[in-house]
Amino acid sequence: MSAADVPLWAALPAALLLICGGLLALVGSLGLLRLRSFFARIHAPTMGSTLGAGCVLIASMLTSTALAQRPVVHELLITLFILVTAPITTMLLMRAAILRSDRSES
Amino acid sequence: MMQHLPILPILLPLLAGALLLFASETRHRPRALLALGATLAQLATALALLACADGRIAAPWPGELGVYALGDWAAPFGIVLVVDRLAALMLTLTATLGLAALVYALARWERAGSHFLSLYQFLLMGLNGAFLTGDLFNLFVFFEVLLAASYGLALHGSGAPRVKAGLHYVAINLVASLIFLIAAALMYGVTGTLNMAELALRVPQLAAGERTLFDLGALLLGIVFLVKAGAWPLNFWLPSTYAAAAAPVGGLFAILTKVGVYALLRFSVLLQEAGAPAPFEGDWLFYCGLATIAVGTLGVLAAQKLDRLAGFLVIVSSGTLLAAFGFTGTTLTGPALYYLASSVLGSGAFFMLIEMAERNRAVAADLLAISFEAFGLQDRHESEHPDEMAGVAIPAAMAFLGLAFISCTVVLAGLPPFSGFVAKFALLKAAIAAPPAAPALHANLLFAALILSGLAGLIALSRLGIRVFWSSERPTPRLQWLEAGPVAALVLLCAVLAFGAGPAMDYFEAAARSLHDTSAYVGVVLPEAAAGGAP
Amino acid sequence: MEIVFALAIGVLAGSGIYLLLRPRTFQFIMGLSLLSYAVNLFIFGMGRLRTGAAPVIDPARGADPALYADPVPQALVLTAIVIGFAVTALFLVVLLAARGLAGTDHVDGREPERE
Amino acid sequence: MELALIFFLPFAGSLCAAFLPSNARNAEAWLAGFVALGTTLVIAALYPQVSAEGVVRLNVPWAPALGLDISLRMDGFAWLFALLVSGMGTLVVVYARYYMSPTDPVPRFFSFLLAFMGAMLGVVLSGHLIQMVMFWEMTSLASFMLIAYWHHRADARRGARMALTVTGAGGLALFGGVLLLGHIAGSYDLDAVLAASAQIQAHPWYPAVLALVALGALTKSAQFPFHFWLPHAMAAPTPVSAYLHSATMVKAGVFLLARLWPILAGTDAWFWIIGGAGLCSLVLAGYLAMFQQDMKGVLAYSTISHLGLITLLLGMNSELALVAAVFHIANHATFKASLFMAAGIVDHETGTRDLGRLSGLSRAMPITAALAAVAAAAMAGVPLLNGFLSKEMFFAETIFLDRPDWQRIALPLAATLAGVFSVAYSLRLIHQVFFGPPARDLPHVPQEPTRWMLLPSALLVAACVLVGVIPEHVIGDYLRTATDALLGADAPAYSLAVWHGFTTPLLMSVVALCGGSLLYAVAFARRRATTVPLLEAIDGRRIFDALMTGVTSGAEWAMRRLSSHRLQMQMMLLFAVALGGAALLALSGGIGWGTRPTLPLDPAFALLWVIGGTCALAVAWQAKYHRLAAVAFAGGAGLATSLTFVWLSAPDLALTQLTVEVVTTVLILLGLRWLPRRDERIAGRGGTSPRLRRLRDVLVAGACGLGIAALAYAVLTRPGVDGLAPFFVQASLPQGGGLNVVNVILVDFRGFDTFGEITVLGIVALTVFALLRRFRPAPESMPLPRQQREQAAAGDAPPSRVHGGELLPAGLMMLPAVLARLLLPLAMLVSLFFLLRGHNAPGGGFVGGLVLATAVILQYMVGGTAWVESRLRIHPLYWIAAGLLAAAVAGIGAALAGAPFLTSKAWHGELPWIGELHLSSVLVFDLGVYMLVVGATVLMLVAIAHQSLRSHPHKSVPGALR
Amino acid sequence: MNAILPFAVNFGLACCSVGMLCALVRLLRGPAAQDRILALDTLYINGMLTILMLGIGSGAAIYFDIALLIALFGFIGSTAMAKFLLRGEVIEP
Amino acid sequence: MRRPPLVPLLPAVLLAVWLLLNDSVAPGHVVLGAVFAWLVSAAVARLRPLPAWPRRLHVAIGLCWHVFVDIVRSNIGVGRVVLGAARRQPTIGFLQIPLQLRDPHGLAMLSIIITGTPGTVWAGHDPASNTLTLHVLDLQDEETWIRTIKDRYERPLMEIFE
Repeated sequence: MSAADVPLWAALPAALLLICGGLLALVGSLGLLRLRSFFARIHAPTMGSTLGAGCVLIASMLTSTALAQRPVVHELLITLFILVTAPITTMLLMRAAILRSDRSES
Repeated sequence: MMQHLPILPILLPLLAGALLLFASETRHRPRALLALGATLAQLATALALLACADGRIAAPWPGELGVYALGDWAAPFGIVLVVDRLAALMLTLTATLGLAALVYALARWERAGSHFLSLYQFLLMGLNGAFLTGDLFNLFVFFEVLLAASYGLALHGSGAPRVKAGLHYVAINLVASLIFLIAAALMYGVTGTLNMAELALRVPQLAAGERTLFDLGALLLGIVFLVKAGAWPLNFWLPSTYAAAAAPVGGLFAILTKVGVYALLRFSVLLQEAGAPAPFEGDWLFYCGLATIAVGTLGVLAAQKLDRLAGFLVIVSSGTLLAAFGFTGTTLTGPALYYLASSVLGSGAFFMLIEMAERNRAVAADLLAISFEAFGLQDRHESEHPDEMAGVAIPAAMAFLGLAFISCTVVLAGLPPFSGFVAKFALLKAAIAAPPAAPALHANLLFAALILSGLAGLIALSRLGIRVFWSSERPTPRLQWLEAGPVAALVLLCAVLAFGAGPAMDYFEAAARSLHDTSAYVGVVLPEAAAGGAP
Repeated sequence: MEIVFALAIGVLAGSGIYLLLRPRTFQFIMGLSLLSYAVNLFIFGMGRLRTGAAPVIDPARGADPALYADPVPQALVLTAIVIGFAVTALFLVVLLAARGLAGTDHVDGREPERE
Repeated sequence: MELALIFFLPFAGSLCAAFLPSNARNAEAWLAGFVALGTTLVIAALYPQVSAEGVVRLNVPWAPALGLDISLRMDGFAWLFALLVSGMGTLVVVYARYYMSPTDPVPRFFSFLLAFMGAMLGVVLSGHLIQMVMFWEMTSLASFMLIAYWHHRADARRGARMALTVTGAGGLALFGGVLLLGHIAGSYDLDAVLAASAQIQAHPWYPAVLALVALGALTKSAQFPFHFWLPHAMAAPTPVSAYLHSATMVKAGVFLLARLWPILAGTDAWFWIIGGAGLCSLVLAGYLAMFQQDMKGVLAYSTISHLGLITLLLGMNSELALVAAVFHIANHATFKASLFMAAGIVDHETGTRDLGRLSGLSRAMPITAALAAVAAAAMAGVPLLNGFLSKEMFFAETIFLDRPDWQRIALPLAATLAGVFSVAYSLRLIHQVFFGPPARDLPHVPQEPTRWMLLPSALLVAACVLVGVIPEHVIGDYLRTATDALLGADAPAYSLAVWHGFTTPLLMSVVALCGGSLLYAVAFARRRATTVPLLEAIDGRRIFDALMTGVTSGAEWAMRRLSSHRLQMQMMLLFAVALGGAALLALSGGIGWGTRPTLPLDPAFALLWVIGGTCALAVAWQAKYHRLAAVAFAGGAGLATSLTFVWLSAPDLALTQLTVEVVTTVLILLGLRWLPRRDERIAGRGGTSPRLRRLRDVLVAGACGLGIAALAYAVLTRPGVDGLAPFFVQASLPQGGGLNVVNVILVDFRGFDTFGEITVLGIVALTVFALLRRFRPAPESMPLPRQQREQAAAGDAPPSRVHGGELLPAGLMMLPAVLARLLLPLAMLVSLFFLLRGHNAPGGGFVGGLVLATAVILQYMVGGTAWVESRLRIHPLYWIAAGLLAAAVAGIGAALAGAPFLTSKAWHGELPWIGELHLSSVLVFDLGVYMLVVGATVLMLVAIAHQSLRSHPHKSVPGALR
Repeated sequence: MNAILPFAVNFGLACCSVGMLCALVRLLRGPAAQDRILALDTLYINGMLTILMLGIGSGAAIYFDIALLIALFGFIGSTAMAKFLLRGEVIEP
Repeated sequence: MRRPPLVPLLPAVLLAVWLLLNDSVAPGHVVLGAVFAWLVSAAVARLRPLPAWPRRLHVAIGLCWHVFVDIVRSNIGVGRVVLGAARRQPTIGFLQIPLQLRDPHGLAMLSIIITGTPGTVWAGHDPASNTLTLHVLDLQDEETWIRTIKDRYERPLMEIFE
């Protein structure tokens, strides 16, 4: 059982989603690299963690559902966890950045 | 119940340690009783095992060696505990020293920090496990158990010197543990087994390339054991750690270096018989032991404080054991085991003793004494009473300490009449008789090293002993029975060991014989493999 | 794969050992953690490398040893990880205590006379 | 039986004496006196038996495997010596009763005195060489304790230490010599060794044996060049000097030489070593004795000189000389002990022993004077006293020496010279103390001591006279028994007559007497000798002290080079040793790569390790100045490691590595708070030396890394070994009852490892807790971190620092707190999930426990310690204990059923509606792991977190952590 | 049966790896600590995606657990660092 | 105002999560999940002093859809900024938005939404004035942003949580 055994009805959308997800993650990371300031950079990786992850998770759901031949939806949990946890880091990081940039300015 | 005897030395301290966590730290009496009870039970178990291994009482296993398969998984798949005379001897030593140091600690040290008693029990558990196990990785685990507990105990009571020395101790041992892991993994990667008996079986069948890899593993393992055993040049941490540790801990640590020696011995014997190189092949171990003796002796001479001196004495004894085990042939094993027992008991007592003696001491007085000696100055006291002819009565506590000190000195320096002398005699006698089976040079070197280290010990101990016990400026320490008792008991044990040298030596020789009888070991641990030839 | 794996171990171990030779306690603890990564990988590698062969028995495929990676090193690594974690924590606390008592974060508990 | 009695009486007496109260002076004396007298009588009563049978023996097996036996053996020589020891002991005890001050704590004194007596008898009566060495060393120890009896005096301490060092060292040398001797002879039994004379002298080890034995004997007998300790041993109370340092202990050396004379003597080496040392001591000590100021000093040097005489006699390789030596041993003991007693009396009565201050005492204490004069005359070799007889024999032997010519001339001359010295110092001693004008300013007014104190001395003087006048009747028999015992059939004929006619020896005696008197009259009569001419510079004590200090400082110097207190050095050594050893082995054995087909390289994997490796290098580069960055890099390396585990089919490892990674990061960050700031700009003092050191470290580290990589590669490319793995895979489901083989190994096959591992975790947690209880942060990390101070100053309310009553942390931590608390139940569920299914899928107690612990820590992070603990009471210690107990109980359960510890027991059942139920002791075990991990992790992290609470005590909550 | 999914998986893996590489460069370059923390966070997210893709590629369910764990706890390291930056200590009194 | 719900929310959610985790609805798992859900709820009860009783699930579903659409849109937007960054640097900036929503859970949901949407980051919240500070990657029209936040997210959230 591997990726090659997935029926086409699932493989096709899954593949599309995977490519989308990969690209989104890549672009997000690229943004981290290319954007000029921290405040700009902090936005970019969110792409990977939201829609990018979402795409991959849906792809995963599709393939595993297809392989197990019953609905497999536990990837939802990952979505849930990502959504709940992401703001904590971002908020703290943002505050810290504001504080530190304030300090370096003053 | 009898068939579970081998697991008890591990299980008893574990249960005691865990139960102690439930008891509030303020309730000293029940905690002390629990710890004492557990340690006494360990001693009883160890003695029972000792008797079983020697065939004195009916053992729950057939034959000479006892194998206890944990989880009922036979070797090499499961972990086995193997009881032979040597293991039983080490268990007994651990329990004896453990009991003495525990009683000593109950008097005051136990209260110097948190969880002393639990950590203490865990240390005993680790020691017992390391002596019993027949599995390489399990040995690592028990090394870690005993090291982790020893970290805690070495730092017990906190304080700057303790923590500074502890930092080095922890650091070195952590790195050593990582090397241990590499070695064990390498051995597994090459032979596909972790059981020590099966290793002995498999190693001779390895192809040349694999064999070199295995030897590398063995080398790393040997280095680790040498670190634990305090061999030069890997032992710089030892004196300060031992000196800084709390007294009962230092006392118990006397057996810690012996774990390294024990493991080294166990491995080198198992592998040597199988035609494989010992962790340290050939004369390396012997010369390493000699270097350790030499450096330890220098340290003994240079030490200006009793606690450091004690540390260096431990190094000397380690070096002696290494040299003895590295000596060509097997005739020195029995005497070396006797020496091991004697030095463990003696140095254990010594650590506790010096703490009692140095209690309340003024640091300034010490410095003064050193400068007096260096510049040949006279004591102030002397000039005040030049011709005083009446003696000074020694308080009973000081008299006891002095006597105990002399006894320990006598044991550690190898002077008569206690066990140290018998041990040295036995070692030297065997060494002299060894040529031509062993190089005469080795015999001569060992001879010189033992005599000279004894002399150095005598010089240093008398110098520092005089400074500590006969300096007029020291207040007399207050002793409690709980503290004096264990020291006296250990010293007495040394005397008993000397007095009963006959039966003791018989036992040690038998232990050495069964240790070197690898095929019996393999046969008991792996009955099928041994019967069917190659595994 | 093997060469990458081996080099990875080498780089981790080399960096770790370099840090272990440094004079600051913090460097030491980082070195320790890198070296333990390396050691964990090393132990793991002793079972040889396999992809897609996690040693979780698939009842459909049966318990053919050829189908699964060697589980023993994995079990060993697990133990090693746990112990490594424990001792890292311990060392951290010891270094904190040493720092507090000795007033310096030098591994010897005192600054060298001359750097 | 009698032998055992002789042996045990003194030791038993010693033990009794030690436990008498410290003021029981009379009881002590009675006890010691009776013991000594009893021993003497027993010995005396044994004489008929000894003379009839030759040897009386008692053998008790001790350690036959080692060739050790307790063997008591009394022949004529031993009998003579034993009688000397015990008889002299009796007299000294009587003397000491009156000598010692009433305030002295005498139990110690008598106890050691008796112990010494026992040890000395042990030396004398040993029929086993090793046993003799044992007692030999015990006499050194006893002597040490007795010299230092007045340990509050520095000279006593120094003298004791010197004596112990020198004689102890000699004892060790003797030990070595005896070992060799026993090896050559094949037995340590004295008879066997004595019978192996030819073998021994022919053996290549003979020189070594001789040197070692000589070292032992010469140090003990204070012979040149080891003589210097004896004068310093005079700090001992005078009874001790009389007993140990003149009559008995110092004689042990010559006793030994005489004992081994039959097997060791007769060679050139013997002559030069023993005879040479004897001659030097004889002349040199005699010369030095003339210039001493202290009465006991004179006696000490004279003792050395006389012992030199005996040694010289023994070294002459002639049987008659041996007889003379034995004779002189006995004679010297009598007159020298008597003289010491006299010196002690003078000291006791006047308070000083200074020859310069003492004078004309014969008027106040005539009896003492008379006794001393006779004894001194015996020492000087005046006819009709015992000293004359043995000295005459000595002179005779020097003449008939069987050596080349120049030696035959030189030796008599030297002997006569020594005789001259001996007369001079004897004369000086008596004349200066007892004659001349009465001394004035003495500390006490001199008077005759009590009769009992004079008695021992008088008895000894009487012996001197009796032996001197009628030697053959008094001592002839005994002497003959003694020498027969030594020489057996070779014993020469000799006569002990007082008058032999006008012989050369007589001439020498006369010359010595006249020369000595003349020398004294010319050189000393008017002059107070304060310094020693010619030998001024040679001061044994100074040399010894310099030697000792030199040894110590030399050892210190060596230790500085051979050892290091620096951790870096030790690490370097550890790695260098490992690297060097491995390189040596690998080069000699050779390891090539193996033949196993490698996995195809996945570029993504390679990229992963580009990242991981860079992170690792970056950690090494940044850890000094940018700690936070280093932690982040380490996180990257850890992630790469976990991903590798995922990639290479080790999901359990990946899970564990990830959780551990997270917890470790938090842990290190917690610690970072207490570390000092390190600034690149101020600390960056460059220079070549640190740079070189870094380069060296880089090289070593690089080499080690490469080595490990090569090692790994060498194994990875070799085909796998069919070891334990197949069994585990096959047995996992049917016998272990789990699909996840790794977990089954962990909790079942090798559950004992896990058992130990969780114990380690628990221990570490306890240690951390214990250590942090006494934690004292560095001063500069005590105050609040800068960020918090700034924010507080800017009016920003401290976000998470609230009191328990409030529902939520205020400020900017409010929303994270809400989210984190949403996460807590989820994480708990996940942790239970991992715990429960670990047996069949990746997970297990450890991961589960860490998940829960992390979730709890997250609460602390967002809510602050005070807030969390005001509503959550975790008892991490109980969790740890319960975890350990649960694991143990899971193991013991099986043991109760008769199976070994940790045997798994499973129970399968069918429940209606719910389905199959599967319970196993393994689950209990895993639950134990789970609980312990939770407890230990939380305990460690929270204990560190609590340090902030402690450094700001006004905000603490009571009893938060237990 | 068809190669499209494996191809997509490999493509996604490559994307994620390159993304991780980008994050690494940011991690190395900084310049500020917050950049590094952000980069680490990104690294973790990309790592999680990698695992999911590996899971899809192999069809095995076990990868899910690991991804789940990263989703649940991957953020804690970065949060702790951010908290440290913000307040100077991870767990306040 | 707050009425007791028919089903305790937390245990129910936990049960659902448990079943999702195990990917099974076997009776055994349901029972076990129920037990665990109950246990865990009891264990965390003291840590969660704020009960939240969301209502009007249809509003929530609508909100979810809006959020999803916004996420996709802003992903595209940010992606363009990243890839086209060479051409035009985005105008980043802070934005103060006064809020009416006070329920912590509502705020938490809002923060999830805002963080989940690329291009916006929750930069702070002043409880006193109940003002949200928002950081926006491509800040061109402040008013539009404020309106979007308040209309699209805040109002539904208030309906759900208050």
